[in-house]
Amino acid sequence: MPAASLAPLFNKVLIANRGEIALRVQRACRELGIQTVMVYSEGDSSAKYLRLADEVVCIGPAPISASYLNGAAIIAAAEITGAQAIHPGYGLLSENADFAEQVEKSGFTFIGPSADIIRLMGDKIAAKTTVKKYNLKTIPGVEGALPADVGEAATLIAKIGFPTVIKAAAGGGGRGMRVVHSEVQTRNILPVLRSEARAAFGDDTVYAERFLDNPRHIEVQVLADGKNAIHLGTRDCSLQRRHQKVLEEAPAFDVPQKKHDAICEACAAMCRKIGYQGAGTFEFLYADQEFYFIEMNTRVQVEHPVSEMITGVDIVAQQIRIAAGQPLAYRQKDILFRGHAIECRINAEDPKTFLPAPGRIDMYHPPGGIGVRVDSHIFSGYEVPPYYDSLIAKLVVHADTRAAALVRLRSVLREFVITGISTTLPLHEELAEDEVFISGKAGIAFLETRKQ
Amino acid sequence: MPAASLAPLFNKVLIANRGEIALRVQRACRELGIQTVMVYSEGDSSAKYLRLADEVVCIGPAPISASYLNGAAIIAAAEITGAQAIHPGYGLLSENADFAEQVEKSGFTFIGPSADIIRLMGDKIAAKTTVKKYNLKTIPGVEGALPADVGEAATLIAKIGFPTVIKAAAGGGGRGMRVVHSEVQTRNILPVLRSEARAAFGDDTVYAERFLDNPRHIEVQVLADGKNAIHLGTRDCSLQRRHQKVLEEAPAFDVPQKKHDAICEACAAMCRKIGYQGAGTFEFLYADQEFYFIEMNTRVQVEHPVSEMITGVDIVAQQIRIAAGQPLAYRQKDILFRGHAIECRINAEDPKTFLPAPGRIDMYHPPGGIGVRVDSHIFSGYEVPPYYDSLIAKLVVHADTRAAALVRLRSVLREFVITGISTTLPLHEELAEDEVFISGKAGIAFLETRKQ
Amino acid sequence: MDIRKLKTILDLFENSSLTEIEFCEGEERIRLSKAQPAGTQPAALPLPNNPFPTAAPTVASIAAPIAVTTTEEEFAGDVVVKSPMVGTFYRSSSPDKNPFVDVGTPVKKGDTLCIVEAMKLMNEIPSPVSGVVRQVVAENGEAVGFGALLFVITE
Amino acid sequence: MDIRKLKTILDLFENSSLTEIEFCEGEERIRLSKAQPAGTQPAALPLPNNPFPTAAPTVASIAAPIAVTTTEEEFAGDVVVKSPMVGTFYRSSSPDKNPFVDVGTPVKKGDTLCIVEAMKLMNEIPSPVSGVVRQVVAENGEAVGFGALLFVITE
Repeated sequence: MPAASLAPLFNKVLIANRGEIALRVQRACRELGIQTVMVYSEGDSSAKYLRLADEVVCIGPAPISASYLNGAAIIAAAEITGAQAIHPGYGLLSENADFAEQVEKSGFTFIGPSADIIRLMGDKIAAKTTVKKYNLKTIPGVEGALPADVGEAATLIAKIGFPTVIKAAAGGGGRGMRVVHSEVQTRNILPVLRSEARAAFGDDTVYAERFLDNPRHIEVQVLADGKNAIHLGTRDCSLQRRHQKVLEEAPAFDVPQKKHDAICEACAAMCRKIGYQGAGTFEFLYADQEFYFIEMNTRVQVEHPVSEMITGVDIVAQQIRIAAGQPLAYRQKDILFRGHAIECRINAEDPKTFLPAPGRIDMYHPPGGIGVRVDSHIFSGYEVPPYYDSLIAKLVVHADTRAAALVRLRSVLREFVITGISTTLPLHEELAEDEVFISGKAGIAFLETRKQ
Repeated sequence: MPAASLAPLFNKVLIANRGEIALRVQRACRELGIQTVMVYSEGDSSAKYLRLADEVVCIGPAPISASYLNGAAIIAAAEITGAQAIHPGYGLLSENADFAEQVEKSGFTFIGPSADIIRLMGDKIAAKTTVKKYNLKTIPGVEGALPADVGEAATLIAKIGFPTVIKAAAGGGGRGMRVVHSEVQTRNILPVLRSEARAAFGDDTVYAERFLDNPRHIEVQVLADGKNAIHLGTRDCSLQRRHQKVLEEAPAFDVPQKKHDAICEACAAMCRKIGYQGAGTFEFLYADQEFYFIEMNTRVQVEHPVSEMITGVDIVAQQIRIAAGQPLAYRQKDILFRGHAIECRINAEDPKTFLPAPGRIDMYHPPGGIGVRVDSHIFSGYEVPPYYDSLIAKLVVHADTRAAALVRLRSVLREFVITGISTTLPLHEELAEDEVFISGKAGIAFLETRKQ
Repeated sequence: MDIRKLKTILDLFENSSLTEIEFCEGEERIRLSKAQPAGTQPAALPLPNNPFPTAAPTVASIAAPIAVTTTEEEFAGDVVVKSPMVGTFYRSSSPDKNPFVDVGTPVKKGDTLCIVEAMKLMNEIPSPVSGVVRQVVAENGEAVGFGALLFVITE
Repeated sequence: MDIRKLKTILDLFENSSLTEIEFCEGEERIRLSKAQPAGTQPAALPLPNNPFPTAAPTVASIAAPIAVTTTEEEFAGDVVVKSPMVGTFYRSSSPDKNPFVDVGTPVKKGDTLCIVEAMKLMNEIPSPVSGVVRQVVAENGEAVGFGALLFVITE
C-alpha cells in the first residue's frame, strides 16, 4: 500500500457507546494507534473497558435518555477531550441523522455515512424508492404511502393480493403492523392501525406490501469509501425473537451461488453510485430464491464478526480508516471467502421467558481453542446493570463448512461458563441441536413458533 | 468428499497427556464425534478438562515417572475403558518409540507415525543421514560419529573449519555440547565431553558440525497419510530460552519466497518417499538464506496453532483422521495461506528469573475479539501443580501482516489477566516492544543475550 | 444404579458447592443436598475487581474518573456541588474578572458559583443552598464530566 | 437393595459432608440425613469448582473418579487398601473359584485379597496388615484406576 498517499488517521476518537461494542471499537482504535475517549453513564462506572481507555468522561446518570442518547453531552465530551471523531457503535445514536449532523457541525467527524444518507435510509418508504432505482427488488406493494381514503387504499391493496401486511411508516421492530387477508378486513383494520400509529408515533402514515410467509432474513455487508465499494458477502439472521436477532451466520446457506453473488454485487454497485461512505448493511427477506429489500442499516451491526471471520477483514478498523478519508484497503478481488461462521448472542436473560436477568456474574469463563472468537465486556465479578440492552457476550465459531461450524458450536457451548445470572446459553445449546435450524431452512418465524 | 469411502473414525480415544494439549486433543475428538478417555495423575485431579471428558482414569501419583510416563498404566487404562487409539500429545511419551510399539502390540492405534520412524528420527545422527538422501542440507560436519582417537577426530573437525560444535549423540536440549574454536581446543575438550556424556547419558558417542552464529530456528509443518503429504508452511521459533521456545510465528518472516517454498516442498516430498504418516515437523537452522536440517519431531508441537491460524487446517483433527486410516483431506493446492500468526507461551514462571511459580490462580480473564485465540486449561481458582511443565496458556494472534499481528499482540496483551501467580506475560509485553524482535532479525541467541 | 456410579455422583457433588442435586434414571431417582454454611455470605469474597487496573493501568485525564466514590456522606453535614453536565469549568465570567466565589465566600441559594461551558454555551451553575464555600475542588479551565465534584459548601 | 450396597451408601454418606441423601431404586426409596456438625469447614466453598460440572456434567465411568477424597483418616482406625495400578478388579483367581476374602474374613499380612489384571498380567494384591475384612468396596470385574478404594480392613 502506498502509505505516503493515505490521509492521516485520527489522533483521538470518542466512542459513544457502551458494552461489548464499546470494547470492540476501542480495540480497533488501539490497533490503529488511535487514542480513545470512552463516555459512560453512572450506571456503567464499573465497566472494565473504561480502564483500558486513554480517557473517560461521565456523561450522565444511568438512563440512556440522560446519557448515551444525550447528544449534547457526548459532543461536549468530545470538545473537552479534543477528540477528532466520534464512533457511534450500533443502536443508541448510531442512526440518528440529527446527531450525525450536529457532530459534523461541531467540527468533529462522525464515523459513518453522511447525515443525508442516514436520513434517507431511516425513512423506510424513501429507502425503498431509492433502492428500486438501483435494481434492488422490494416486496410487491402499494407505491408510496397509502391514500387517506379507506376505500381507495383497500382497492390498491387488493391489487397486490393477499396476505398483505400494513405497516406504520414510523413503526418498526414489530410495532405498528398488521397482516390482512381480505379487502373487507383491510377496510376494518386500516382506521384502527392509523389511529394507533398516530398515538404511538405521532404519524399515521401507513404503507402496504405483500406478506411473505416465513421468509429468511438475509443481509449483505458492504464497505464503501465514497467512490469505491465492496461487499463482504451475506449473513443469514433468520433466527429472531420479537425482531431481535438471536443467532447469525455467514455466508447465507443454501442460496444458489449466482443469486448470492448477484445480490451482493448489486448492493456494492448501489453504494458506488450514491457515494456511500462507511460500513452498511442491506437487509432482505429471502423467499422462493428472491431477495426483497427491507431496509438498510447505515452503521456497524451486532453480527459483523461473522463476516469478519469468513473474510479476514476488520470491519470496524475499515470504518475508521474510511471516515479519516482513506480509500478502501481492499478491492473486491482481494476478498477471499473462507468457511462458515456462526454467532450466538448471549443475553442476560432467562432462556425460557426472555425476561432480563441483570445481576452479579460470579464466574465468567469463555471457551477457547481453534475457530473460536468471543466478543464480550463482562468478567467474573461484573454486575450487569439493569438499565441497558441485555447482550453480554457474542460467541463466534468458524470452520471449513456450515456442518463443521455447527459441530464446533455444540462442542464450545459446553465449555462456556457464566454463573450468577441467567443467560441465553441454554437456548443456544438447544438451537445447536435443533433439526430445523440445522437443516438451514429456518425462516424468521421459526424461533417464535418452535416447540420447546 | 466421498464420505462413503472413508475409513470409520475411532469410537473412543485415550488422551495420554495433560494440561492445555490434553484439552486441545479432547476438543478435536469432541468435534469428530469421538468419545474421550482422559488419564490423569493424582496431581491433576482438579483439572477441569477431566469434567469435560467422557471417561477419566487415574493412572498414578503426581510424579510423571509414575503416571504420565507410565506406559503400562496408560495402556491398562485403554484396556479397561475400551479405547481404540491413544493420542500422546507432545512431550512425555509422544516420541517414545518403545511406547508406540507397545501400544500397537497391545492392539491399540498409536496416533502418530510408526515406531520405526519415531526411532529413526529420534537418533540424531541417523535422522541426518536419512534426510540427506532426500535433498535436505544438514550443517557441514564430520560424517557420522567422531572416531574414538582424539587426534583423528580433531583432524576431521579441522577440515570442516571453526567454530565447530561438538555434541553428544544422546544429549539434547543444550546438554552435552561444546563450541570449539581451534584444533588444540578440540583435542582438550573432546575427552572431557566424552566422559561427561558417558556419565550423563551412558553413551559417549559424539559428533561435530559447523557452529552457526545466531541463526534463526525455522521449521516446516507437514501432514502425511502414508502416501501423500502436504506442508502447512513454516514457523519461526527463534525466540528460545535454554532451548525452550518462548514465542513462535508463522510464516517465517523475511525468507525469499522461492527458498521458502522449496524447503517446504522438499519436506513434503521426503514424507511421501518414506511413507510418513501423521503430523510432523522438520526443524532447521536458517542462516545466510540457507536451511540446515537439525531434527524432526514426529508429533504435534506446542506451536501448531500458528500454522492452523494461517491455513485454517485443524492439525490435531487431521492427525486423528490419518491414524484412523483416512487419506489426507487436503491437497497442497487446497492450502491457502492467509496472514501472519504469533503465539506467546504463557508460563507460570517469574518473568525475570524464570523460576517456576506454581500456585492458585485467583483470576483468569483471557482477551477476546478479532484475530485472537487462546488455548488454555486454566481457570479462575485453578491450582497450578508444582510437578509439571509450567506452560499454562498459549495466546495466539492473527492478522493480515506481521506488522498488524504485532500491533494486535501488543493490544491484546494489555487485556490478558492472570493473577495470583507470576506468569511470563510481562516478558511477552517486553518482547512485543523489542526492536530486534520487531525487525524480524532475532536469532536463536537473541533471547539469552538481550539486555533487559 | 450401581454403586460406582453413585459414588462418582457423590464425589462430583462433594467437590462442588451445590447444595442440592436430584438425579433420576429410569425408575431410579437420587436427591442429594448439603447444608449451606451458616453466615458465610461469599458475595464480596473473590471480588476480582482489582486485577484489571493492574493489567492495564491508565490514568483518566478527566476530572470525573471511573467510579466517582465521593458521595455526600463523605462530607457529612456539608453540601457538595457536582457538575450537572460535561464541559469546561470556569471560576469567573471572563479571564480578567474575579472568581464568582472563593473559599470562605458566603453564598445565598441561587448565587452563581461558576460556569460550565459546553458546546459554546456558558452555563452558570447556581448554589443549591445558602452557606459558606468550604472548598473549591475543580480547577479553573479544567474539563469536567457529569457528576464531577466542583464545590463543597457548609450551610 | 442388598445390605452391602446399603452399607456402602451409608459409609459413603458418613464420610461425606452431605447432610441429606434420598435414594430410590424401583420401588425402594432411602432418605438419609445428618445434623450438620457445628463448625464444619466448608472446604469447597470459595473454590469455583462448581460452575464447570454444571456447564458440562459428565459421569466418569471409572471407579477412581476425579478427586478421590477417601483418605486413611476417614476410616479412623481401619486400614484402606487402594489399587496400586490401573486394571480390572477380580475377587477370585478364576470365575469358578471362591473369592479370596469376604466381609468378615480374617486375613494375615501378605494374604492375597484380590487380583488386578493389567496388560494381561494378573497382579495379586496382598493385604498390607493382619486383621478382618470390614468392607469390600470394589465390585468383581470392575475397572479400577490408580488409588481406587478396594477394601477396608480392621486390624
